[in-house]
Amino acid sequence: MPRQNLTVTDTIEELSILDDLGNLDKDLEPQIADEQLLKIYRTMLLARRFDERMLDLQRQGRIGTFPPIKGQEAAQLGAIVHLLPDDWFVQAFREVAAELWRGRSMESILLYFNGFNEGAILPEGQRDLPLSIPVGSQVLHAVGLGWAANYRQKKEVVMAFFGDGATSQGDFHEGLNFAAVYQTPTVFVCQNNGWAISTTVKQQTHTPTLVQKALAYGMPGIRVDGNDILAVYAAAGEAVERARNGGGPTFIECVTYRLMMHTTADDPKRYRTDEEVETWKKRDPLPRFTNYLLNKGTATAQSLDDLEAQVLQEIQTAVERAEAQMKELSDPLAMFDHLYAELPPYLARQKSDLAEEIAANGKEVQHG
Amino acid sequence: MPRQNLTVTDTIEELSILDDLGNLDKDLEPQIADEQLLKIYRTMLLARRFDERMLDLQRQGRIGTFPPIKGQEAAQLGAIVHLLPDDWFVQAFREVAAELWRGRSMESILLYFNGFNEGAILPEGQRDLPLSIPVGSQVLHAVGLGWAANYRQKKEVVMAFFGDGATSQGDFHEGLNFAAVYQTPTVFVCQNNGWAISTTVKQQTHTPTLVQKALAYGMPGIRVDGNDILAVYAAAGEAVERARNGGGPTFIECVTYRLMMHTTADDPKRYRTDEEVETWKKRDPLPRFTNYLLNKGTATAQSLDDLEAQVLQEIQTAVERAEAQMKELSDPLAMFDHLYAELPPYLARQKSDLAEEIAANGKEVQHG
Amino acid sequence: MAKMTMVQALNLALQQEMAKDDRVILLGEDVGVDGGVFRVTDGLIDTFGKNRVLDTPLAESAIAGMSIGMAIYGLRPVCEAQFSGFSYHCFHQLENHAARLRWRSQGRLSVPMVLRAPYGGGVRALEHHSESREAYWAHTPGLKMVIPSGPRNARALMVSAIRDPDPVIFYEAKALYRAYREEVPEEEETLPIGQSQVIREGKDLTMIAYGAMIRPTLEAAEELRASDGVEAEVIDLLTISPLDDSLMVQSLTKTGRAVVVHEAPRSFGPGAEIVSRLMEGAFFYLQAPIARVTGHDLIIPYFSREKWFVPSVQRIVAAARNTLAL
Amino acid sequence: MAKMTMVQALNLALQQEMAKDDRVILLGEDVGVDGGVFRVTDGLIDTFGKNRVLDTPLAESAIAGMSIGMAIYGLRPVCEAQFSGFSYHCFHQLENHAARLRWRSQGRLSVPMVLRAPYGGGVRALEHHSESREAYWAHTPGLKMVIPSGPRNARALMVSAIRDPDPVIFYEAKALYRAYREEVPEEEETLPIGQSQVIREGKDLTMIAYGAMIRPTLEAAEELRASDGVEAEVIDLLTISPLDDSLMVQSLTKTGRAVVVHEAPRSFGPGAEIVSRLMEGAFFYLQAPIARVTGHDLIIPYFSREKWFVPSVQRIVAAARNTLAL
Ligand SMILES: Cc1ncc(C[n+]2csc(CCOP(=O)(O)OP(=O)(O)O)c2C)c(N)n1
Ligand SMILES: Cc1ncc(C[n+]2csc(CCOP(=O)(O)OP(=O)(O)O)c2C)c(N)n1
Ligand SMILES: [Mg+2]
Ligand SMILES: [Mg+2]
Repeated sequence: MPRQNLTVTDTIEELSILDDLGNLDKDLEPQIADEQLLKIYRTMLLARRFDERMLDLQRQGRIGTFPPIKGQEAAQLGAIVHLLPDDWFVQAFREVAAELWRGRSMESILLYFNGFNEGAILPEGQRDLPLSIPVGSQVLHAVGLGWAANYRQKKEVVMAFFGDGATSQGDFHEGLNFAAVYQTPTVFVCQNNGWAISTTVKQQTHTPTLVQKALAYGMPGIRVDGNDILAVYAAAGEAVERARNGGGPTFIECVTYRLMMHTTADDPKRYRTDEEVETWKKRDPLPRFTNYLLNKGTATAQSLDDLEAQVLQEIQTAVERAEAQMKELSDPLAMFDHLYAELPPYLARQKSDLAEEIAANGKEVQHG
Repeated sequence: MPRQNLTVTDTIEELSILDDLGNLDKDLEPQIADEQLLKIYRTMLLARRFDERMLDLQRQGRIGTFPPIKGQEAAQLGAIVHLLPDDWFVQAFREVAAELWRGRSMESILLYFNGFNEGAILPEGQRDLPLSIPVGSQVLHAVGLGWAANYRQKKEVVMAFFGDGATSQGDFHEGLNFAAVYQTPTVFVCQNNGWAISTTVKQQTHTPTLVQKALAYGMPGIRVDGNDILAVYAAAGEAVERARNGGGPTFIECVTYRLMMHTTADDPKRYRTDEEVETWKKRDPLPRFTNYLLNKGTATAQSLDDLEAQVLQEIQTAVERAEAQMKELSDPLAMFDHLYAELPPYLARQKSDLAEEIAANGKEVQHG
Repeated sequence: MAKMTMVQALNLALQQEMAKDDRVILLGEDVGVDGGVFRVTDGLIDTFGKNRVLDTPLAESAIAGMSIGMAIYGLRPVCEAQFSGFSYHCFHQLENHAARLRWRSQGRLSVPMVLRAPYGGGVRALEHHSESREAYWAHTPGLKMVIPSGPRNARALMVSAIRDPDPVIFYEAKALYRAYREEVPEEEETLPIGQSQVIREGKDLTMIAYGAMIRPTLEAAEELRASDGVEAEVIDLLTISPLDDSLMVQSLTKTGRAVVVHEAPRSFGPGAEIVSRLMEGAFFYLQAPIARVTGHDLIIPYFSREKWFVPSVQRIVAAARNTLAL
Repeated sequence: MAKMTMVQALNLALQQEMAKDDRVILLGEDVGVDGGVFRVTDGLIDTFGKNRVLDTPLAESAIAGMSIGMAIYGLRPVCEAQFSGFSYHCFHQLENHAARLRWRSQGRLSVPMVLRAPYGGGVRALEHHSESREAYWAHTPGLKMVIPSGPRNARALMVSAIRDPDPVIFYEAKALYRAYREEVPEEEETLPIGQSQVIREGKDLTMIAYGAMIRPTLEAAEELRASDGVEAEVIDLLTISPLDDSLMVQSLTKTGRAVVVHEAPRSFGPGAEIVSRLMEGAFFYLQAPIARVTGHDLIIPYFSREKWFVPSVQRIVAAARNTLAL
């Protein structure tokens, strides 16, 4: 003072390691065991093929609306692979790759997107939250989980995913502020895929980056090429370590792209050009990862072909299992289960009324 | 890239001109006509004395709960004086000094805080919004007003006031983001008075300043000594000019202090020390301004004494008028007016039911 | 007259009001270039430009709060919650401000805004996309709550809502968006907010419904005539709040029996208020308890089971027969 | 047994549960050092420390959303909205998540949290500080809505709410906080959530109320005995949702006449559901229309006129006589 520029103490960074031309920055290359690399690659391939298969199923009317993830696999896997079983995974609704890594079955995903509540059941004790469709709202749950982990003096980390659009929500702001105030072990992974349905990031915020929003919370932030599995891996690894060791929250902006429609109910041609999509296809994380493994000698053309065949078979089996299961899951009365720990009397009456209705009409009712 | 620090383009500043020891930075001193200086001073004095009088009235049970402003007069007046009659004033609930400048009568303020809806009536055509008690919520209205002014291609400015606590609210985030995206002519004046009831700013946010939150929106920000009328005046003047000339919104953090209780229902001794209050009393904006005027020769001890006497007389008259008015305003049926432009039939029935009830019971009803 | 879906009819209302009145501004998520996820605002950004149709950032509280500011200024914002299940994000803006400002300022200021939101089941949607919680708004003094039941009245009510001097919550039944077409006149048409309609005359039973429940209710009425010779009178509320109880009470004095139908959960739902108004207005004419045919007191299940949540023709007919002691 | 105000009784419940169970965490604005603006949490931060009692930043959605995360983890957060008029800021967190998670996860996850909020008039408060909108929560499947009517049941219900496996919205009547003292046993006491109580026996009339309306209702009952020789039975709901309709229906079969009393606006309010349940459960016993004695369908006026909004003893007595055709 009297008049001077204020300098902000926290720093925000940018990171890229394996660019879209295949150039690798050796100094920054994270050391990942071959086995782990292959496991990550396998999940990426599975997520990609499963996503493609779900689109077919949806087009054939065999499942309902769902949000494809194509193009965002690296942003999800580079981050999620750092979580331990006791860590918490808090998702938005476009994290199928991360979900598969965490062990959610393709069957349950298919059940969910074909309108069966059973599809939201998680394996007992699994520390994952189900999809959170209300944009940004899950950010706050991740903060509460992180606070609780600190309270229990557990070295557990919570990783929360959300999109670029979510950064405009009040819950995002309140969540990052609380996380910083309470120094919760929360890693905020923003998948900036360029679009919120038909809305661009430019329309979403006046700032050139999303990562700089971390400065409003006194939180470290890093912006990475989200289609570069190595960059996401490195940045998320540091953030998870920081969180696990009491260093508090980190904001990671993964710059990626949604190659497909917002959901199967959406028509991207209304709001974006094929050219834009084509340029981003060149930055597709999957071939980039493939070439890295081939150059590194971690995989061969042959081994990748075998993997492809395995993955497709797995998906086929899952689809068959899921469709068989669905036939068994028709009981409408199940909708009364688990609203409360105990069914209140008036709900019990409504349940028996519905039982009568079903008995009287069988599977057939009209809604005009 | 590959790995580098990101530098944020927008700058945030700090400003002080007339410090608490009376030192004046001549180069930065804004040129304000004596007449205007005296008008501002008069309003500051009036606001101060009126605030003190309201506290007496409240303690005597002659009005209800209200939030004293003592110590924050400069933060309000330094900013509000830049508004033209066609500009919009959007307040929180602790802006009595700004309200008096805008011409709100002390009578209406007394009516409001003694529980009469009539106290919220503004002079016809006045472009001020009534108090907004839900913290932070009014920020969004200021953005909407600003957008509308742009839409009508009017060179009108909207000034929104709120506190340090409000910066934690989702509405603050959403509001500043929208303002930046739409480049609305909105000046955001944050009165950082150190406390949100019993909560310190440190508990409110992990950042050392509030002004740096502007970086999350790509908005210029400036942090000023809020007890320095000249600094607030200079910063707000620039912001208002920027807004008026299509330069978009600005965030101003006025560092000030609430010298009294949060509201008359609050007991600050529960959460802060007398020492803290004493140190801030030394930074009281009123004597600082007084000395400035005396040194400048704009006022004399005599002229200030006269002013003091006038102001007290004005307040006395207003209190008497208000208390007389209240006796006239007893009709309970008035509560049915203005809920909708037209009274729906079922509300008309409720109104006549209440009329009967009053007829049957006179002024006396018990509530157990 | 052209035959239109409800989507087209709503689009026509918006387009004509925008052409007529430059105070009318649309804002919301994806209402511009995309034309809204259901295409209700399709093409309007091309006709009226980015300055009249705003693709906003993703924040419902800001969309509503900014609309409040616009309305105070003198504009007529028509904002959208992409689905009613996300309108709760701005509930505080509506309750704390939009509903109160006229009353608080004793008529000096007002908030003539419309909040549009698709509601209800029937389109195999994901979670949070099929709720019917109009009662939240209806219980909020200072707001008006409107739900059309078809293309023609949707168009007329939307025009009235835009012109209404007070804030209107306007729920649009997704199930009706493209369900059928109806003649909608090109020339202006409005409907008074706060008035219900008798859409089928009858002397034996009064059926009260609105929105997407009108069609199954009418079918049930036909079924009752066909199989039981019962003549049911059907009342379409159109406005949920301020609730017009005059026609329903009149009808009940004639029929002595009533069935109320809605998709919302039963407890503390709209049907409860209707039952109470009927009992207050026509108690001594009542020959049987008034039946509530509603959604269950549950979260609407994922779509594979949805048809067992939303009232069906069969559920309505069964309740009616019960009421008629048949 | 010590005589306590409701504030002290609630404080006792929190203190004892926190001592017993380290999963219980308090959070909210000014609940720590300040002890809450009504002193309900007074002294708890001194006893249990900053790690059990959190003075949070000013953000209701975060307070509720963070509580949801804590509850999922296995803690028992008791969070506060400083006034019920500001609880709408977190309405979406409660409706979208807290109310649904057990059901969505089919029992794998649950949200055992309590949201406390002072509600209602009677303390000469500023705007937004006197609302009574429990119906918003009661209409939300998956939530429980509890409102005690005195120090002793407030203490017992708070203990039950904290131990409840599901999310509970707990409204505390400001008018009762310091209105009177009552014997509250030191030893643990609970009350089942979801059960109403007959607090006065009578054969001529059934009166149903809760929260701050219990006292004027009891006074009205006394007045009716004194001046009309009428024996009124009074039922205290205690839980608004899940609503216990068994006792009220039983009572009505005996009395044939009923008056429902609440402070909330009438239309689409809690009384409407009670009327409907009574009509569904005891229609053929009804001898007169059930009367609703409520707040008007208005925003509660600034405090100088408040007494004409909130139901008075006189308003209740008048409605009762009307119902009794006296
Ligand atoms: C609170 C809320 N408002 C609106 C929607 C409708 N909606 C679903 S996804 C979406 C866009 C989300 O964009 P982003 O956060 O970038 O995530 P992405 O879809 O790109 O993965 C919108 C508007 C919603 N689900 N929740
Ligand atoms: C949404 C909301 N939550 C809580 C409150 C209760 N409350 C009134 S003022 C206040 C503190 C506000 O602090 P700040 O924004 O710094 O303004 P100040 O009181 O210091 O002027 C609180 C918590 C409220 N009015 N609105
Ligand atoms: Mg996106
Ligand atoms: Mg403050």
